[in-house]
Amino acid sequence: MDNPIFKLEKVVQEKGNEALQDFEGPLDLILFLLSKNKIEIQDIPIAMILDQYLAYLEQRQQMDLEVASEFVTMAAHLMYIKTRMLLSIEDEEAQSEMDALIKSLEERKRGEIYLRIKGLTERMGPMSEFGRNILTKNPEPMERGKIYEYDQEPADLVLAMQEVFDRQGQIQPPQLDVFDEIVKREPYSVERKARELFQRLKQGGITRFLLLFRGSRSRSELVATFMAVLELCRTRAIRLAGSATDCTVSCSGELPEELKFE
Amino acid sequence: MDNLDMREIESAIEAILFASGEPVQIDRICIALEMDKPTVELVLKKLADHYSYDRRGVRLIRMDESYQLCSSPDYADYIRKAFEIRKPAKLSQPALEVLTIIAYYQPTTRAYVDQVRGVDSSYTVGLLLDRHLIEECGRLQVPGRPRLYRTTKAFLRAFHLNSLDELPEMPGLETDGQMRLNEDGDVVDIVPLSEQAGE
Amino acid sequence: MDNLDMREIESAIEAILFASGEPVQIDRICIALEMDKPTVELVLKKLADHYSYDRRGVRLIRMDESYQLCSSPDYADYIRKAFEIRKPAKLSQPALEVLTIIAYYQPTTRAYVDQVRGVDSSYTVGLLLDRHLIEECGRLQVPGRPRLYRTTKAFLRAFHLNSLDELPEMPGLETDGQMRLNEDGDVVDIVPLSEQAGE
Repeated sequence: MDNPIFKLEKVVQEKGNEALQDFEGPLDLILFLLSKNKIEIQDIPIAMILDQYLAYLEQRQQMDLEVASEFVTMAAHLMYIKTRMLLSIEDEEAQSEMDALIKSLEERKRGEIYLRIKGLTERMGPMSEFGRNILTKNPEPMERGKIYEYDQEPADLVLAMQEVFDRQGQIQPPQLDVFDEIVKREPYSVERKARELFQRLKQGGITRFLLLFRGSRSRSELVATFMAVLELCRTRAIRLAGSATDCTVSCSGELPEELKFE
Repeated sequence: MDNLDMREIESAIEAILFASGEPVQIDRICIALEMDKPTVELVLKKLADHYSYDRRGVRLIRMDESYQLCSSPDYADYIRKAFEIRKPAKLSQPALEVLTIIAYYQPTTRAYVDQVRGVDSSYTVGLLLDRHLIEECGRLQVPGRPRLYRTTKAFLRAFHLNSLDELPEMPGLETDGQMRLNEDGDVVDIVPLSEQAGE
Repeated sequence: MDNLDMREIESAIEAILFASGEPVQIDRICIALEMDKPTVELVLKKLADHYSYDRRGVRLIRMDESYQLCSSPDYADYIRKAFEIRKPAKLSQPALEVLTIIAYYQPTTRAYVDQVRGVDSSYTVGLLLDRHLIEECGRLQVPGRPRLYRTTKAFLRAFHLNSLDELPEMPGLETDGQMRLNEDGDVVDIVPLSEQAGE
């Protein structure tokens, strides 16, 4: 099938409010119908396109048959393909007719694109003058890329936590008692214990080292007491005397303004 | 770093752009000045206006999200004379054609360019790659895995475009019937460039 | 090239100096503009005054018979900051996990993170500290006095959050059932995160 190129202004001139359309050949009309229906060339639905094609030809008020013959031929051809396809899906002849039609349409389209591109280069050419008349400069010497910036989605946090839970085979976060050793309620902070001990020594004077631990209710309180004694000794607020088995503690100075446990 | 007044912000941005020489992403400026993008964009606009309104020796150009200082085209002849350099060659008609096809249909393959032009474009594609006007951007997922090409920041700069949206409108494109390749290399309808830019 | 007025001469010299980036001998400028040295020197002086008087982002420096534009030292800190930033990157899976645990349980210790993850996290915690995504915020008042960690402003920025209030809700983690520690290491009810962020 050839690509007829006829100027068919008269044939397909539209009247009314629709924009003037003219088609140089039947293939242009088919391409127009395809694009109007947003259909890819490969998926050409012959029945629908044929209907629209005929409807389009009918719309024309003045049909100059001589000039329109190519369009009418195409209509007949479309009808032929449609009929063959309706008769049998596996009709090879109809299929090859379709392929030929598709190929012609694609060539036609490429040709159109090339024409458009050529038209565009006439506008692009002068635009490129700008680039020929500017210069950029080299960067000043400087260190680059020492600070890291990250770009994450908030949802990444949820996914990461899910991953952790999944790995542990549990959906719930770990039970509280797992962390007892680390974050257990601590009634006596070292600092508080130190203040308490110092107060006690200031009032009661000398006492036995071991007595300091009497009444402790938890292992952590014992540890807090021991650490408080060490810290108070270091700051010379209290004094240890005697032997390993019989050790006494006495107040020997003032409580430091700030107790440091770093 | 203290708080800056408007003029100081402008100068700080000028300093950053000058020191870089190369295109600077606006995000960098935002982070460096700890300011939000709309504010920085406003100051950049002011700076660009100052350069062109006062006909300074430099110009501020935008390429998508990046900004760069360049010498003003008004004084190109004096610069060339001072450094005894020649005006860069004009793009040839084939080069312009290939570049235009890639600009409008990007990302696209050389095979597609060849199809549209009806001739082999490998030499011209190589030339445009050398001049950094186009660049590779992956491969098409079809047999042979042909390379995909797109235009570069240098392309936007050379054609004085702020973004691809500013390309001249293609005639007859109001219809959606533009031919494009999908992942299988089939011809499909065009994807609006604005959507592609968002990738 | 037409005759230039004073302001155009200044801009032309600015353009020449900009395009070079490097020191330019005054003779070159004289030749390019077809002007004598005293006049060019005068314009250079005016240009230098404009930059420093208006506290622009660039400065004009003179070395013997050469002149060069450079970025203003006033804005060196901003320039450095703008270019020391790397391109936005993605965090590794371990880093994400540690960061997530710290974000939701802050302030918390490394031992706690280790317990939740079931693996040692010391390297990752160090990495996150190095990248300023977490920071130390005191020590837990328990034996060993382990360090406490919390997330930073950089963390909020990286995850596009305005405040910790905007942390996504964590399925399987009842907000009220979250274990939190006060300064004495006591487990307390959740403190509204906004209050902490305001520190």
